[in-house]
Amino acid sequence: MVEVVRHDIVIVGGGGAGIRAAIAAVEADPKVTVALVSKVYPMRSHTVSAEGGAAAVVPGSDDSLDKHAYDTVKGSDFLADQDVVDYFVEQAPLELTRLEHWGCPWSRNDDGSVATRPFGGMQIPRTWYAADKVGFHMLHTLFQHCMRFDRIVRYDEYFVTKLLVDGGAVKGVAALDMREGKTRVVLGRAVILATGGAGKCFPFTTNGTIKTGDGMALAYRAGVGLKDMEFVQYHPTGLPGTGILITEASRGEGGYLINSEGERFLVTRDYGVGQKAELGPRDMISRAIMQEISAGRGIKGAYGEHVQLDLRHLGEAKIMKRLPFVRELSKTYAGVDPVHQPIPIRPVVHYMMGGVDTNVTGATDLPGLYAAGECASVSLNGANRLGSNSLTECLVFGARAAIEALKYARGTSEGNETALRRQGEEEMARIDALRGRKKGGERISQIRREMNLAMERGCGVYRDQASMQQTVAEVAQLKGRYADLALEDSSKVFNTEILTALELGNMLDVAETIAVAALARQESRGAHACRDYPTRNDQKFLHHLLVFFTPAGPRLEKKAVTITRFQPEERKY
Amino acid sequence: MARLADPRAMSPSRPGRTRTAPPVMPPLFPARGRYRSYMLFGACCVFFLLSSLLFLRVVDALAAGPEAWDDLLRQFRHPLYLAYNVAALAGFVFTARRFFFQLFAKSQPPRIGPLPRPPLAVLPPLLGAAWVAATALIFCILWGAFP
Amino acid sequence: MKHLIARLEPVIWALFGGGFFVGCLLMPAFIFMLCIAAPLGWLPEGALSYERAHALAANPIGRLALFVLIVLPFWNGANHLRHFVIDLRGIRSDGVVAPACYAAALVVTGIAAVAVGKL
Amino acid sequence: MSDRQKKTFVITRFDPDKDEVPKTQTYEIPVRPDWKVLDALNFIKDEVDGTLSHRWSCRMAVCGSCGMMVNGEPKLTCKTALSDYGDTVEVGPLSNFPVIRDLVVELEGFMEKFKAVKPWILRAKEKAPEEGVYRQSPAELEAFKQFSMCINCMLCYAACPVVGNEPDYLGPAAIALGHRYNLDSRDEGDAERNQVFREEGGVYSCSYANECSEVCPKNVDPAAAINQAKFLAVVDWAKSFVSPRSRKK
Ligand SMILES: Cc1cc2nc3c(=O)[nH]c(=O)nc-3n(C[C@H](O)[C@H](O)[C@H](O)COP(=O)(O)OP(=O)(O)OC[C@H]3O[C@@H](n4cnc5c(N)ncnc54)[C@H](O)[C@@H]3O)c2cc1C
Ligand code: SF4
Ligand code: F3S
Ligand code: FES
Repeated sequence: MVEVVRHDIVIVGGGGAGIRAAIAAVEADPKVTVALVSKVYPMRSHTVSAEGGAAAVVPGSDDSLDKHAYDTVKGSDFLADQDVVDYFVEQAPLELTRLEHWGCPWSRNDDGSVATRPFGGMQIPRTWYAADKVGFHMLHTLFQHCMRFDRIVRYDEYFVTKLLVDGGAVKGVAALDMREGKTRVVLGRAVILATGGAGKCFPFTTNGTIKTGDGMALAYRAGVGLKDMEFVQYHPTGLPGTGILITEASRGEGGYLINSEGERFLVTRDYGVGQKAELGPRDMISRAIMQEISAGRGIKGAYGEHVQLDLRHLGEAKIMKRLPFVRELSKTYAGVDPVHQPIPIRPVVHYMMGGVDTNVTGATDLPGLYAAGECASVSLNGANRLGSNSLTECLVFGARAAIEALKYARGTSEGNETALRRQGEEEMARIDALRGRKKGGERISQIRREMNLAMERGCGVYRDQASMQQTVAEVAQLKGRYADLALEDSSKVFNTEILTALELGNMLDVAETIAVAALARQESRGAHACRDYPTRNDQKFLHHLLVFFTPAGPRLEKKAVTITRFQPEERKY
Repeated sequence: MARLADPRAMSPSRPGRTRTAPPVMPPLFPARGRYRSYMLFGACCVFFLLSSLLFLRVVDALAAGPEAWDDLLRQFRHPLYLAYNVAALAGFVFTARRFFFQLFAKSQPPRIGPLPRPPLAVLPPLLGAAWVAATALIFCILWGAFP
Repeated sequence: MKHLIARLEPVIWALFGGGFFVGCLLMPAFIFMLCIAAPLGWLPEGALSYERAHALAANPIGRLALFVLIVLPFWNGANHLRHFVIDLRGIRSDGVVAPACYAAALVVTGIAAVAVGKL
Repeated sequence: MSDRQKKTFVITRFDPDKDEVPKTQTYEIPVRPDWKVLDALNFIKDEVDGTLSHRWSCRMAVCGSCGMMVNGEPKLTCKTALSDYGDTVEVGPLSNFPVIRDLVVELEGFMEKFKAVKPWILRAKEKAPEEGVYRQSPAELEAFKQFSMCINCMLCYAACPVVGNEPDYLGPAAIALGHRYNLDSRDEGDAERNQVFREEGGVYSCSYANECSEVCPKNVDPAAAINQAKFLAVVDWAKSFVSPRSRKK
């Protein structure tokens, strides 16, 4: 028998988006209880690793909502839905202010107001920061604040494996309780997915090991479309090897990118970033670096070729004040002290613009299912996200999704418990059958490694039709091999092997949607740079792509982009 | 295997849902590594207790008159007393070192009411100077040079 | 009793901290001069003759100094001993050790007050 | 593989369903010179023995999941270079914690202590977001900034002798966090938190071993926080006689 618990709203994911949603729900209604289900203790969520900052117009400055909206739309290569962008820029200042009231230690100007720094693709410094540990401070502030609400009931180290659907609407989730190794059913009248990104589909990524696209796979399997999956953001400055991020703030604070000849190539050569140089958007700078390397101006290292990020001219005092974490990371993971040496960097997978298709309210097409944060694609980021928009996105749309979910929950039934329980039992049986299953098959790591390589080959910074085709085929074949994976660990308590196996299954689903969508987009837009179609094609591709699950394989569908104020124009800086 | 810690250490108020292995103390505790100097520091409390009692005797002797006083000084000449006092002196100096130079400065809050704290870096030298001054003063007084 | 001690913890800690201060700052010099140098005859003739010593001690500042020099280090020692025992034996013994330590410190405080008063 | 060197790992294993008490298991694996301890554990898990359980996520020393005992010292395994150790490396679960499985320890006890210090802004009257941010000078920020850097990695708990001997003790990270809010110019809850600090197992249980600060990977210096808190709790206590229920500002 599975154990069943019941709450009003179930939130899957305890990162920035999930916790913000939980707080919004209990604040909006003095009676609701919220289940906050997370596969790690919330303060371990990967929001913790965000370094650079969160964007919002500072009220009373010479910035304006319009400028922020325009930057975001232009950054997205005109694939953002502009109604979403308008709502976002309007709510952003309120959300960051709220966080300030909750204790977030934002860095300050001398007069006591919050300080901002410039960020790539933004005309005006509007990125709020707390030194270079913004995500860390935001997540801990949110988590600590959420502790004051007893109606937020946490289910820590519960791995959600299935959305439970009854009568065409989502009524809860089945989750594997890691501690006991038992599947449990958490019921609610609405479910919000906030499970973060899927960078771990790729070999070199800034993402932590928990970012395996679980929420995307959950929704996909439940029949919801995944949108804009082909747009994978490469961050220009990751450490070679580990992929650890050196924040964009290091360029915002004045760092230079240099090649093997010590040349500031973003200034001396034309890569379309114009005057902005190092402060150009990420997609363009990543491509510039790849071109420098192809032109033979890269530096050889133990983990392939790279270029360098030079902070030496900033001086020790400024580095220690504004970028202490960058210094710590460089020393520990690259063995260089940026005060005295340039840091080796290369583009690494960073962020998924795509995700579970939602509208501006965070609702998906499946009644009762909402999504927010990186796992959702509310269409704020389009084809390329501007750095520092996504932390704010987690807050704005986390809160919005919670309010909408609450509204929806008030008007819907609790679902048929017997039927839901039966689904939970089936899920339990499926998972128990996996445990310790020795089939003479392959190791998890083998399949994961091959998936990683296939994704890098076909869905890298530059893509071409032939290799994308190959990647699609390879991933499909890996899914077949996954079906008889070998598992060694038959124990129940804290069996992390079964977790890795389930995560790999999710990643394979997500990887497939990425590759399929990328192959279909025969143009170059934002983060999707296709060698065979090097220009943007608004005639044929000014629309989103949705990928749906069918037993026969992924099915694609178009979805219109909402364009209101800003008409597409050439994207030049 | 290190020794066991209190079985309730870091346990939740309601026991976890699965059986756990009991907590163990940090492996080097109490006798090795930095713990040794911490435990020595702790053991120095004996000197605080005994020397305090010794000074009580001093006061008592002073109150009782010249014979008692001379008697006390004579007793102090006993090797056991001398040995204790030398050890105590070492203990106090050891304690003072740890307290003044490692522990004291950083335990001062950034402000107490309206008073901001002086820069942390100046506190240990300040304490050192105070120690020298106090010691010199006491030396002078008991040497007979002053007042 | 446990409860009472818990409530008094701030005072005890203040005395403990004061004990460190006084102990570290003054004790070494006093021990050296009074307990080592004087008995070994290293001090000049008459420096610690009964008359001079008594005169020094009985003056108000002297009395205060001696009182503080006895009482604060004892509180320090008492509290530190309690924690030292916890470190060695765990909290199990604290129900006995803590009251014993602090009772002793109270007694010493009382005796010291009387003794200093009699000077 | 030529740049790889062999190292032996002695790892504590415990499966509550099979083992009465924890035991150790030895693995000899090839390591790369730039690997951290965590990389070796992941290699063992991926390629040698899938039954090994440990927590990790960010591999960049910020999520706080991967704290373990490495050769008897609490360490963040993702930050600890293998090159700092000889041919044999011992890895075990954090001391002072009950062990759930292999290298995974019980965190629920900590979560209770964490909540007990009320780690959120307490104010008599809260401001609406539309009214804008609170002013806070860089100096006011500096006053608590260091104590807000804690990643809850639990290394300090594993090192502190009092934690192992006095189960009610709130412990270094929790107190540092409470103190962080007490020092925040936006907060008015210090009287409430000082109450908690003065209770049994509060700040006065700390005997200033300073081990917490020695092992903290983020230079939070919890020992400083606790001992500052002791001082302020005395001041607060004294004030409560002058004006009962006096609140800050
Ligand atoms: C290194 C790095 C630096 C970044 N820097 C910035 C920046 O400076 N500015 C900016 O705006 N953005 C930045 N980003 C992006 C931003 O941090 C993320 O987009 C954002 O934090 C995502 O938050 P989230 O709440 O959606 O997901 P996460 O924080 O990733 O949280 C996901 C949660 O879901 C839970 N979960 C996942 N799967 C399951 C499951 N199956 N069952 C149960 N629970 C599950 C996890 O436990 C976790 O709690 C950065 C990202 C990275 C990786
Ligand atoms: S205070 Fe330091 S050691 Fe303790 S949990 Fe926080 S970061 Fe870790
Ligand atoms: S190690 Fe423990 S005793 Fe206090 S100073 Fe740190 S908490
Ligand atoms: S893995 Fe996140 S701190 Fe080590």
